[in-house]
Amino acid sequence: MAAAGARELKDGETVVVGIGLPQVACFLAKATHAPGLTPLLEIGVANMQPKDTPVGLADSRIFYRATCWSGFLDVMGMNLHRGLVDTGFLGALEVDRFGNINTTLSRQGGKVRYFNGSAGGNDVASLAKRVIIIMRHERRKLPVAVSHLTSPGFPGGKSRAESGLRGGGPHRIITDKAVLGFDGETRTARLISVHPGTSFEEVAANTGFPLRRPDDLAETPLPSAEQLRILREEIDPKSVYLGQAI
Amino acid sequence: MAAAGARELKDGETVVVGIGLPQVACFLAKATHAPGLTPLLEIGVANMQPKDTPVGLADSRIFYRATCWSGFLDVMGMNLHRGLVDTGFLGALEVDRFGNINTTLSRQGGKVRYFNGSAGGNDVASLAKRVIIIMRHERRKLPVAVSHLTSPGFPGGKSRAESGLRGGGPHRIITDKAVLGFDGETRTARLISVHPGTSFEEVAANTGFPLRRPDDLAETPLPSAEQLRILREEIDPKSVYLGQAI
Amino acid sequence: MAPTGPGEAGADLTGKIRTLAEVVKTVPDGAHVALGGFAIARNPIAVVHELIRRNKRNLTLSQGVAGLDTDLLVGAGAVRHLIIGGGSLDRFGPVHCVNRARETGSLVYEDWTSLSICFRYLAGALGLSFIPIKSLIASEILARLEGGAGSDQVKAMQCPFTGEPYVALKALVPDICFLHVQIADAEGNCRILGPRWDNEEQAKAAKRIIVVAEEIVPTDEIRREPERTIIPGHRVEAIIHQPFGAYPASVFGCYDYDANHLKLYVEHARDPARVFDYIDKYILGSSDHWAWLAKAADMRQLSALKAERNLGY
Amino acid sequence: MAPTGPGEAGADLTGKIRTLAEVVKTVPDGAHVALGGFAIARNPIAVVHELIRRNKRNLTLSQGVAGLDTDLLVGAGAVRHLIIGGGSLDRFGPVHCVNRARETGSLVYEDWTSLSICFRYLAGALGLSFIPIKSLIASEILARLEGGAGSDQVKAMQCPFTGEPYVALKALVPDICFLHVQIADAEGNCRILGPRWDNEEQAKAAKRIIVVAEEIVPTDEIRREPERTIIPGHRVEAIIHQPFGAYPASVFGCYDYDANHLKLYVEHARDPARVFDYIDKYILGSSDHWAWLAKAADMRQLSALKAERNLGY
Repeated sequence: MAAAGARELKDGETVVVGIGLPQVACFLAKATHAPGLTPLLEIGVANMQPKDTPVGLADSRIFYRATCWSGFLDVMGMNLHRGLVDTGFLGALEVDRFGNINTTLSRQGGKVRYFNGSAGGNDVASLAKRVIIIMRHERRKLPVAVSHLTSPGFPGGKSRAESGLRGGGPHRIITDKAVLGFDGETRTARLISVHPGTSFEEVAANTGFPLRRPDDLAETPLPSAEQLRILREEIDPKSVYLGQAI
Repeated sequence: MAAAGARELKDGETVVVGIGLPQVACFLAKATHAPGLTPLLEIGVANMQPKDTPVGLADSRIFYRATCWSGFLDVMGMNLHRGLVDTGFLGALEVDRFGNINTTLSRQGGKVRYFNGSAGGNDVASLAKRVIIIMRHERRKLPVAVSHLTSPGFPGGKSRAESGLRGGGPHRIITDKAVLGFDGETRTARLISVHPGTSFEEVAANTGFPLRRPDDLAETPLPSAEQLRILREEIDPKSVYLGQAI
Repeated sequence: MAPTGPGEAGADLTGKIRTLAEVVKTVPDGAHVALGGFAIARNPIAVVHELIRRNKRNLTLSQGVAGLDTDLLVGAGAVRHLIIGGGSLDRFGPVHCVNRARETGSLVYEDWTSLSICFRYLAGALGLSFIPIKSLIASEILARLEGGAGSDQVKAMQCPFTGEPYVALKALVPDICFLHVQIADAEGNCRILGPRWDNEEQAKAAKRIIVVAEEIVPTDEIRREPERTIIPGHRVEAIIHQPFGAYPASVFGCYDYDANHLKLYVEHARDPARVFDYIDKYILGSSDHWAWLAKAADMRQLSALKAERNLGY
Repeated sequence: MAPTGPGEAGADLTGKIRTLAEVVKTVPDGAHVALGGFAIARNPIAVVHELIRRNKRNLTLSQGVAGLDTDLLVGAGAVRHLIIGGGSLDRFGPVHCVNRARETGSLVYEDWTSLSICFRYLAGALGLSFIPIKSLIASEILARLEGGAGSDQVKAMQCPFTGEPYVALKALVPDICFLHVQIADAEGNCRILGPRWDNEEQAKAAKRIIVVAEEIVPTDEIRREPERTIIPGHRVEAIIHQPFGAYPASVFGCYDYDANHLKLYVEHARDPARVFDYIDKYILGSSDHWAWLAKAADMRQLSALKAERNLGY
């Protein structure tokens, strides 16, 4: 997942990351093909060099040795809202076929359970040039329609412009089983590649919305030995984020 | 003029000052009855302790030893536009009977000459709770109507609310001959006091708009010996701003 | 021109340094309180505890990303109306009390986003009654605000020049902002070390700013680097000097969060019955913040949390 | 997690450090250029001289309070459209070239106010196509904008919530901002010492940011106090290292203005014929900024202007 995420980032880009795999993907890209990448944290951080094991966005370990400490207004206002963020990484409770994201609540048998809500999620989804969603691949987490549309992908299958949205919307969903993109016309999620060791059938069976088998279904490239080394030795030596899901 | 200006300021107030007499008036008040006064400069300065002889707002001498260096957005946005500035001092090329200020141009026989324009002047006039104008008393500088309405007093004699203006508008015109205020109903300038050594007749003859002799015409109090000492020894030992016009 | 003005020696010449108890007494029930914390960082915990001790009720509470501070106040039943962009205790868990209150409908809530809350504070700080934004559009967040407690706070609008669609947000103007900072002087000039999230806009939007500072420095020190002053003193009503005032949350450059105590809190917070055990024991059972610190941790534990000079945590 | 990323040694790993000539070549005639100076402080004089040497034409120029930088460019005939909030050379005099150009109608001009220009940059920086303001109302400034070159930049509007009258301002988005700062690193991270007027909003509103720095420091130094970074490096296209780059204007903490040279400039600027003598002799007659410094002042004079450590001027 981290390697697949890193692969989507080009050198020189500006990227809003969160804690965990997005951060790992970003630093993997920065340590390999994209040294000029600028990672931003929504709280007001640019170009940090995280240390030890941060527990979240507010942990001093994640904003260690940044080159700028500012605030929401700089990072989310003067970068994201200004249209200058190339890629925003987001996690999700649920993502539906149009790339709409739910981070607010779950419904189980009429009972509503609340979660963290948007924080900067809706802002990133609304405003970044492209959004990459990183999440575990489970049928209930990839429904036809989200229980609560916290952060817009292509709501109602409409174009971003038609919805009045500024950013480019969802670009990839990267899971522990596959990489999905979005169809330019129907704006529904489509399979791009399945990870080694899984299959189209397994991915489709674990996806709540219908997936077509593409004619050119690819296998997600494995991380290179050098990528693995960097991940294991430099970025996440304690295997806090990676587990098996590199 | 400095003493008359200082007299208008209450302890604890927030005051936007400019270079010259406004600054002198403010520091005289701060050194005497209003130690808790906060002087602000529009460029982004709070509570400075000017040193030597600044040549203008951008001179490092005027913002020496401030307690905050920020920018327009803080001082003019988050103080003035927010409605938190008690008093704004302004100078003027011309001020008319409604307290409208011209700092943009003069017309002499059909020929237009341009001056500095507004800078923060219109912002202060539009937004401060009250405005004090400090200027030399000359007939041509106090016309019935300004040649160019740069900064609004009570345009057309209308109330500030009727004009859609937020701040309270002009409160005093302090000149080297007199102190003027504004009539609550007609919103025209009226004489409050004449300085010692001049007279109603002299003031009226040197004012371009009509002035009534008030029933209770007062003489402007002289600066106290202590005020004079502070002005001459501490605030302006080189007599740069004061000349004869204390 | 000779220096004038008070505060040279760092003495409290402006009379703004107050105790926690003095300040919290002046918070009326029903006030709109804004808290400067983010998740588990720089939360004004000392203030929150005292608000709970004084049994404040019916507060409106706003915050960009609700953290330990808000979760405690909601858990204690002090909040009637919640206005937040999100909520988290980072990896220690969700804001259980906040989430439960939303589930049971025990308070009125408005869910926003971090940037829309920041823009609303920015508008308040600038004295604008509204500000446009391109977030929220086509989301259920907006639909719920329009159909609920935020119905008079959002409105679809178009740019008068380009016709581009925006959501107009109403300015957010808290009655009181409680801001926890590392450094302040007796006049209230504040430095914030590390990222500042929406602290500047939030504080300057509020009618009253109350600062809790880890350290009070002489005004002379402030005058040496005035670029670092984020909140100028004339905006600040009162300064409370409270070392470890955000404990068990972290304050960059001063001390780290206390992972053990946060785990203990979350264990209590996830259970509606046990929240009150926590509040009773640790908050109501402590007469003030010093007593709370003595109860929650000993000097050895607090010393272990002290920030390393080079790391800042 | 181990540190990653370039720029540790202050070496130009990002390739952003350029010469004045390289950068100014990339400014197209007709571009909208924003200058970061205020009156006679932190004006990007080195850039302005090079723009004049390269005979740039038809520029649109915006600035909060026009100073020496803008007066020179207007005097040289490089500007077609001027967008300013005011203008001054402090006590050295008015901006003679700017005022004369307005009098003779030799350029298109929009007169605004300091705050309205700042709000317009703020809107540009935030990606808002407009922003409301309570300045300008009921003034001839507004009437002239509405009836002149600013007619599509202002519009009366009401708050969608309160009905309060505002003037809507169109965002100002310069093509290039030239910002003079005291300290930058090779990645473009900038510190500004002293007051910042509208520098942050102006620079961040621009499509391209070019920084002229008195001093280049290692990125390690920037990482020691990241709170002081006003413009983050990823926004900056190029950094020009030019000591005394604002001379004869002042740069707080580095050097004072040169009163003698400013008087000499104003004597020339007040006379339309003599402006060109000044430009010919000092600007066109110098191959670059070092040559200009050698012509205008000797080392003894420049040393006399050097800021005293404690005063900053």
